[in-house]
Amino acid sequence: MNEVIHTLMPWLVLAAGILLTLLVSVIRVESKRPAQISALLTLVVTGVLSLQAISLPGEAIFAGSIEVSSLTRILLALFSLIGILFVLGGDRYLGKERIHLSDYYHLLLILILGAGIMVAAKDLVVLFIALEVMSLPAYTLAGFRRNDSRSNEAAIKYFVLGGAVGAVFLLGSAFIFGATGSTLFPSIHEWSRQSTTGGNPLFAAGHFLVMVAFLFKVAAAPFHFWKPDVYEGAPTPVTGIMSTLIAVASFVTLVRLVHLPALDASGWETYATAVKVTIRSLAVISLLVGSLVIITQKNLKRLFAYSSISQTGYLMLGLLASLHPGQGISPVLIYLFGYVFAAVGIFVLMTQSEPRGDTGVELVDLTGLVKRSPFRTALWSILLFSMAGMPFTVGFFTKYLVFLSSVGTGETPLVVLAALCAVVSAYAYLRPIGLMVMRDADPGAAQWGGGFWSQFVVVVSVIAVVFLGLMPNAMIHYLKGIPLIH
Amino acid sequence: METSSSLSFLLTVPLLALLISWVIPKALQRLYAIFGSAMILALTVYETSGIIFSVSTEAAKAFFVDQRLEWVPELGLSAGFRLDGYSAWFLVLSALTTLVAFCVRGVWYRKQPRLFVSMGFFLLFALNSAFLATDLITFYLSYEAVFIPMIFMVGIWGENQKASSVFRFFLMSFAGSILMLVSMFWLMSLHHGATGQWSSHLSDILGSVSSAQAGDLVWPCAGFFLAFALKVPLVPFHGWLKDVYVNAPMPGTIWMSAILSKLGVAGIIRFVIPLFPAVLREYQGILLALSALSVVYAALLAVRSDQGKTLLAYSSISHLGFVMLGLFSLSQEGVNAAMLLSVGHAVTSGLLFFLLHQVEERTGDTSLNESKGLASSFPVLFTGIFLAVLASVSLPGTLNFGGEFLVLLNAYRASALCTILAGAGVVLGAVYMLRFFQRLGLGSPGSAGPVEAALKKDLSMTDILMVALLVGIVIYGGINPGIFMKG
Amino acid sequence: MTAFEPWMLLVVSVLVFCVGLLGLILRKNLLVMLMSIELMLNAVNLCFVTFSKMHHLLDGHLTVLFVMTVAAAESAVGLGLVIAMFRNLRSVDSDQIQLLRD
Amino acid sequence: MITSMILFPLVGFVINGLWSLGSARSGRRVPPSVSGAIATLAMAAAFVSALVARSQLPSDGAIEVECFRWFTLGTLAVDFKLRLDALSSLFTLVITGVGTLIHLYSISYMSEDEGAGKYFAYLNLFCFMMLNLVLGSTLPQVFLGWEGVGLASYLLIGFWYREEANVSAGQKAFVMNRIGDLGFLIAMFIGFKYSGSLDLAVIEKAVLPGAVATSFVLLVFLACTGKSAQIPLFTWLPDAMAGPTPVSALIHAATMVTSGVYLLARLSPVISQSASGMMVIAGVGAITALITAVIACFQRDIKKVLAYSTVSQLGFMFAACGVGAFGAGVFHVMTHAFFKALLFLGAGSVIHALHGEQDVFKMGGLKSKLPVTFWTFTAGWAAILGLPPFSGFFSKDEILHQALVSRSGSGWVFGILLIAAVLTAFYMTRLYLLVFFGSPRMEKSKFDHAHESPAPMALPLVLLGALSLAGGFAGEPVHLPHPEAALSTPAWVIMIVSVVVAVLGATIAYRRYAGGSASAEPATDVFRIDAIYSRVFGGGLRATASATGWIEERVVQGLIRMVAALTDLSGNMIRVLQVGSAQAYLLMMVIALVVMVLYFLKGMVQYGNL
Repeated sequence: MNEVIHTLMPWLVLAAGILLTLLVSVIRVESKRPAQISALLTLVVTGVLSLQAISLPGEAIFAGSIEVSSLTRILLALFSLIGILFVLGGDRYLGKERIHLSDYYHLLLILILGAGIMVAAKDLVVLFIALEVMSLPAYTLAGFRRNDSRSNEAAIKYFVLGGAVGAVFLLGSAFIFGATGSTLFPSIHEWSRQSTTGGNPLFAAGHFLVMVAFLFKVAAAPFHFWKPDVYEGAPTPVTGIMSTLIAVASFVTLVRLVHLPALDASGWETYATAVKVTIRSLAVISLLVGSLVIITQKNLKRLFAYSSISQTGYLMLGLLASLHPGQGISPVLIYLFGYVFAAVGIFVLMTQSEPRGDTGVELVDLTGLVKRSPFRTALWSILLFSMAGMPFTVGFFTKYLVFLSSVGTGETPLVVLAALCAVVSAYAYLRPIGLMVMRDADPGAAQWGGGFWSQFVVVVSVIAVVFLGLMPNAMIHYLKGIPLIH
Repeated sequence: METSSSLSFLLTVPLLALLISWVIPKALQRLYAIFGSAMILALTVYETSGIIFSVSTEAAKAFFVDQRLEWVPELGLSAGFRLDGYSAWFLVLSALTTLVAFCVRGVWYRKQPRLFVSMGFFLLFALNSAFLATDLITFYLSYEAVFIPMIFMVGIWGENQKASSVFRFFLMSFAGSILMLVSMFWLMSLHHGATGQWSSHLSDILGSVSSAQAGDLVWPCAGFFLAFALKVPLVPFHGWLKDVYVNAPMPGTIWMSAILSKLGVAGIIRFVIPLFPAVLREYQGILLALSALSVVYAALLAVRSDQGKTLLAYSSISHLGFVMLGLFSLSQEGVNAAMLLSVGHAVTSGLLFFLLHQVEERTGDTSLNESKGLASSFPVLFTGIFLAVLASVSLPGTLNFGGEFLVLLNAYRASALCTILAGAGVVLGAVYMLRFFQRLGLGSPGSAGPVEAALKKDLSMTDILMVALLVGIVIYGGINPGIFMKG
Repeated sequence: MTAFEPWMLLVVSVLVFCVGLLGLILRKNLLVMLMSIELMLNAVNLCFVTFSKMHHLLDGHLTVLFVMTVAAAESAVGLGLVIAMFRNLRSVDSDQIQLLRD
Repeated sequence: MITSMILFPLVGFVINGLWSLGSARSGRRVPPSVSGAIATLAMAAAFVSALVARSQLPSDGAIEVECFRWFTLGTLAVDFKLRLDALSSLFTLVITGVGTLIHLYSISYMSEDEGAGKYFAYLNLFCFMMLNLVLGSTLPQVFLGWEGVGLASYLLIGFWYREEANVSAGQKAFVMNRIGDLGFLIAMFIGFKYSGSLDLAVIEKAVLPGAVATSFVLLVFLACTGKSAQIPLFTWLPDAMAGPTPVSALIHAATMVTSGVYLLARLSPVISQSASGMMVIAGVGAITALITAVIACFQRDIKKVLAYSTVSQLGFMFAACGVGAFGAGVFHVMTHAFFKALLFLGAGSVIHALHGEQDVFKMGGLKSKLPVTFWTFTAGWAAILGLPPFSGFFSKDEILHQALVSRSGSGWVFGILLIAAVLTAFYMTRLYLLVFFGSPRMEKSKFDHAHESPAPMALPLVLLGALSLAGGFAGEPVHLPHPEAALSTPAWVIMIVSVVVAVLGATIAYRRYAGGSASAEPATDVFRIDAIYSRVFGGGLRATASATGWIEERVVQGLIRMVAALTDLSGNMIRVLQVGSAQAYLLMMVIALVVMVLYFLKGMVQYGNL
C-alpha cells in the first residue's frame, strides 16, 4: 500500500495542496496572497518531487488503470512549471481585470491535477474522469471574468462543445468495452494482438469516437471551431494555460489513444492504413486552416488560436511518423516542449498590455513598440521568430525533428506542404514585428507595462527558447530515450 | 589544431566586435564601425593569406582547413566548416563589403546607430559562417540567420514602402530556403537509410548520394536550386529584388547586392555542383538558357529604368546571370571564372552603390530622366563613378573583363547559342551603363537637384581612400586575375 | 414475439444518444441543451450496462456510477455558467451568444 | 625599346590625368602648354623608341618581349607579350609619328580650353592603347587595345560633354563598336576552341574546318566593320566629328579606324582560308567605298565631307584585303594616314581661322589668307585624288590593280572602286574649290580676321604635306604574301585608268564649282541610313525594353501579387465557417465525424475485414 502512496506522491501532494489552498482562502477571505502562495508552494513541491523521482522505473497501480512512468513524471513536472509560470505571470493581469480571487488558484490546481492524472491513465474510464476533472475547472476559468459577456460566452461554448465531446468519448469507450470486454489499455492491446480479423466495426467505431474526442481537444481541423472563440473570450492567462498545459496533456493522450490497438499486428494492415489516412488528411486540413486563416487575424489571441491549430498540424506529422515501425514519439514530445516554452512567454507578454475596452490585445497595440519599449520588442521578436521556426530558436529544432522524421518515413509531399504552410504563417508572425519596428505608434495603441514577475517569466521563457535553440542536446537527449507505450 | 583555431577566430571576431559596439558611445559608432571592419578585413586577409596569395591552386591546397565540431550528436549535427579557395575569397569579400557599407554616411548613424552597427557585425558573422559551412544544417542556419539583420535594417532605416518589400523579400527567400531544408532532410534520411546513422555533414552525404541514381535526386536538386536561384537571383525568381533594393538603406543595398547574392553562388559551388552532378548535366541546357535569359532580361529592364538605384539593381541581376552561366558550364574552369566574376561584381556593385549614395546625398535624387551635368561640380566623385562604370561594362584591364571573358569562353564550349545570347548583354550593358553615367554626370549643369551647402564639396578624403582601395582591387585584378581563381 | 436480445438495448441507447445530440444541436434554450448532454451521458450508461450484461462483467455497472457522479458535477458547472450568462444578458437563448466569431 | 615605346604614353597619361584630376578637386587648372608639352614629349620619346626598335628589327623576323603572365585557366594560358614585326612596326611608326605631330598641333589648338590637361591625358591614353593593339601578341591583348582605343575615342568625341549631342555621339561610337567587339569575342572563342590557344602565332597557323573558318572570318570582319566604320556599322564615324579636330585627325582618320585593316592583315593566313569570307569582305569594302563617296558629295560640313571620305578610303583598303592584297591595303593605310591627317589638320586650321565655321558654303577665297594651309591642303588633295607622284597615287593604283587581276578579285569590285575613285575626285575637288577659291561667302569681319595658324600648328601641316607628297615612293612597306594573279593586265594600263578617272572627277567638280560664287546646296542625307538605323534598331530596342517591362510588371510581379491575393482570399473564405454559434460548430463536427466513420467502414468492407 505505501509503495502506491510513494509512487503517487506528487499527485497526492497536489491534491493536498488543493485542499490547503481552499482552506487558506476561506481563513482570510479579503486577501488573495495566502491562496497564491500555497498554490505556488504546492506546485513547486509537486514539480520537485516528480523530478527527483524521474529516473525510477514505471509502475502500474490500481490494477493497471494508472501507470506512473518517467514520461508521466516529467509531464507532471512540466505542468507544475507551467502552473508556476502562469501564477507568477498572471497575477498582475488578474488584478487589472478585477478578478483576482482565491478560487482562481485552486481551480488552476484542480485543472493541473486532472491533466496529471490524464497523462497517467491507462484505463478509459479513469481517462474520462481525468478529462472531466481537467475540463470542468477549465470551463469555469474560461468564464472567470464573470461580468464580461464575452468571457461568459467563451465559457458556455467551451462547456457545451466539451460536454458533448465528453459524451462522445464515453460512447466510444463503451463501444470499445463492448468489443473487447475491457477498458484497460494493456488488455485492449492484447485483444488486438489476438484478434486476427483486424478489428470489428464496433471496435472501429469506438476507437474513432475516442480519437475524435481528443482531436477536438487538440483542435485538429475540422474539430477546431471552438478554439478561436474560447481563446479570445477567456482571460489571457487561462488562454495561455489552455494552449500549453491542456494542449500538451491532450496531445499526449491522443497519441496514446491512436496507439490503443496494436496497429502493427497481423491482419490490422488495412485498419492501420485507414488510421494513417485519417490522420494525414486531418493534418493537411489543420495546416491549411491554421496557416491560411492566421494571416487574416487582427486579434492577437485569435491569431495564436489559429497558430496553435497549425501547430497541431505539425504535431500530427510527428504522430503520423510514429505510426511507422521503428519510429519513436520523441519528435512530438520535443515539439510540445519547445512550443510550450515559446507559448508561455507569448501569452504572459500579452497580459502586459493595459486593457482597452473588453476586446483583447489587437495587432494595432504593437505599433511603434520599438520606440516605446525596445526591450519588450526584442522579447516579442525572439518569441515570434521561434514560433516561425527561425534558426537559433527552439522553434527551429522542434519543426526540424518533426519534418525529418516524416521525410524519413516517406511523407515528403506532406512535408513540402507543411513547409509552404510554414512560409505562409511566417508572414503572420513577422507582421507583428513589422508593426513594432516599422510603424509609428497608432493613436489607438494600448500602453504596455508588466510587473517584475511577469517580465521575469517572459525573460525566463526567452532564455529557454534561445538556449534550447543553440544547445538542444539536453532536451533531445533526454526525451529521445522516453518510450511512450510499453 | 592551430589551423582550426584560425577558423573559429574568423567566426568569433565579428561577434566580439558586436559586443564591443554596445559600449561605444553613439557619436563614435561610425568611426568604430569603420575601424572595426577594417581590422576584421585585415585579420581575414592575414588568416587566409596562405590561400589567397599562393601562386597556384596546388600551392593553395596546402592551406585548406577542414574543421568539424560535434554539436548535436543525437541528430548527427556538427558545426562543419571548411576554408578553401572559394570560401577564403568569400570571407575577404564579406569583410570588404562590410567596410564599404559602414563607410556610408546616413540616417542610420543618427537614429539608433548602436543597433545598426551591431546588426552589421552580426550580418558579417552569419555570412562568414554560411560561407564556411560544410555541414548542411550549419549552412542552413547561417543562411537563414542572414535574413534577421537584413529585415531589421530595411525595416528600421528603409524608405517608405519598406514593409511590403521586406515581407516579399523574406517570404520568397524563406520559401526557397525551407524547401532546400526539406531537400536536406531527404538527403539526410537517404544517408540514414544507407548507413544507419544520422549525419548532415557534406562529406558523409556525398558518400551516400553517389550511390543513389539521378532520377531520385531531381527533386532534392530542385529544392537546392530554387533556394539559390531566389537568392542570386536568377530570372524568373527575381521578383523580390527591385523593391527591396530601392527601399533598403544604402548599406543594406550594398550588402545585398555585393555579398548576399554571393551566398547563392557559394551554395551552388559548395553543395549543388558536388551533390548533383548528374542531374545538373541532364538539365544543363535549361540552366544555361535561364542564365543567359536573366542576363538579357535584366539588361533590358535596366535600359528602361529611370532611377539610378533601380538601374544598378537590374544590372546586378544581369551580371549575376553571367556568373551563373559560368557555374552551369559545369567545368572547373567555368566555376573558377564565375568566382572571378563574382569578386568583380561584388567590388564593382559595392563601389557603384557607394558612389551613387554620394550623388544622392548631394542632389537628393538619382533620377535618370534628365541630365544633371554634375561631373563638372564633383570631378573626383565622377571619375570614381566612371571607373566603376568601366569595370561594370567589363572593359579589358578591369577585374570584370577577366571574369566575363573566361565565363563566356567556358560557356561557349557548353553551348554556343546561350553564349551568343548572353553576349547581347555585353552590348546592352554598354548602353545602360553609359546612359547611367551620362544622365548623372554629363550634359549641362544647373539642372541638378537641391545641393545641401555642407555637401557642395567633392568626395571627402576617407571616401577617396575607399574608392581608391576598390578601384585598386579592380585594376590589380585586371592585371593579375589568377589570384582570385584558387578553386 | 421474439425473445429479448441485448443488442436491442444497444440500438435504443444509440438512438437516445442521437436524440440528445440532435437536441443539443437544434434547441436554442441553454437549459434544454444541458439536459440533452445529460441525456447523451445516460444513453452511454445504458450502453455500458448492456455490454457488461453481454460480457457477464461488473465493470460496466461500476462505470455507470462514476459517470453519474461526473454528470452531476458537470451539470452543476453548466448551471453556474448559465446563471452567469443570465446575469449578463437576461436571457438563456443560445442565439444571444454569438459575439465571438470569425 | 618596345616596352619603353608603350610605357611613355602611359606615363604621360598618368601624369596628366592625376594632375588635372587633383587640380580639378582643388579648383585650379593645369596650364595647357605644360600638359601639352608633357604629352608631346612622351609621344616624341615613343616615336624615337619606335624608330630604334625598327632599326633593331631583323628582316622578316620579329622581336618578342615577355612582360608577365596575364592569366591561366585550365588549358588556357595568356601571357602579356609584346611582339614587333614588320607590320606592327609600320603601325607603331605611323601611330607615334603622326601622333607626335598631332599632339604638337593640339598644343596651340586647345590653348583656350580649360580641359586641356584632361585632353592630353586622353590623347596619350589613346596612343598607349593603340600601341597595345598593334603590339599585342595574343588576341586578348589585341582586344585590350581594341576596346581601349574605343574608350579613348568615346572620351574624346564627348570631350565637350556639356553639349548633349557630343555625348550621344560618343555613346553611339562606343555602342556600335561594342557590337563589333562581340564579334571579336566570339571569334576568339572559336579560335580557342579549334586551335587551343589565343596566341596570334598559333592562331595564324591554325587550319579551321570550312564552315568554322568562314564564321571566324565573318566575326572578325564584324569587329572590323565596327572599329573601321564599314557597312553596316559605319554611321558613328561622321557623328564622331563632334570631337576636337586633331582627335578626328588622329583617331578617326589616321590610326584607330585603320586597326580593322591591321587585324585582317595580321590574321591574313586564316582569313584567306575562307574564299566566301574574303568575297564578303571585298564586296562590303567596295560598296562602302561607293556609297559613302556618294554621301560625301552632298555634305556641307567640311569635317563631315572628310569623315565620309575616310570611310570610303577605308572601303578601298578592305576591298584590297578582300581580294587578298593585304599588302596594298596596309600601304594605303600608311599613305591615307599621311594625307587624311593632313587634310583634317588643314580643315582644323581653316576652322580655327574662321572661329569655328565649318560650312564650306560659308567659306571661299581663303587661298590668299592661309597660304601654308592652302599649299599643304593642295598636297593632301592631290594625294587623295591619286595624282602622281603623290603618295595616294601609288597605293590606290595598287589596290585597283589587285582588285582587277588577283584570283579572288573580280571585275565588279574593280568597277565599283573605279566609280568610287571618280566620286572621290569629285567631292574632294568640290571641297577644295569651295574652301580656297572663289569669292569669300562669310561675313566680312570674319574674313578679315582670318589669319594663318601659329607655327606649332603650321609645322605639322608642312611635315605631313611632305609625307603625303613623298610617302608613296617607299612602296609597299610590308611584304605580305601576294595573291597569285588571275589575268595579266599590265600595271601601266591601270595607272593610266586611275589617273584618268581622277582627272575626270576633278573636271566635273571644276565645271560645277569653279564659278566662284557657288549657290549653296542643302546638305542632304541621301540614303537616310542613319535615320533608318535609329528607327529600326533604336526603336526596336525601345520596343523590346518596354515589352520586357510589361512582362516584368504584369507577369512576374503580377504572379507574385496573385499568389498573395489567393492566399488572403482562401483564408477569408475558410474564416466564413467561423459563424460564432456553438451549435453550428457542433453540427459541422458531427458531419465531419460521420464522413470519417463512413469512409473508414467503407475501407473495412472493401478489404473484407467485415
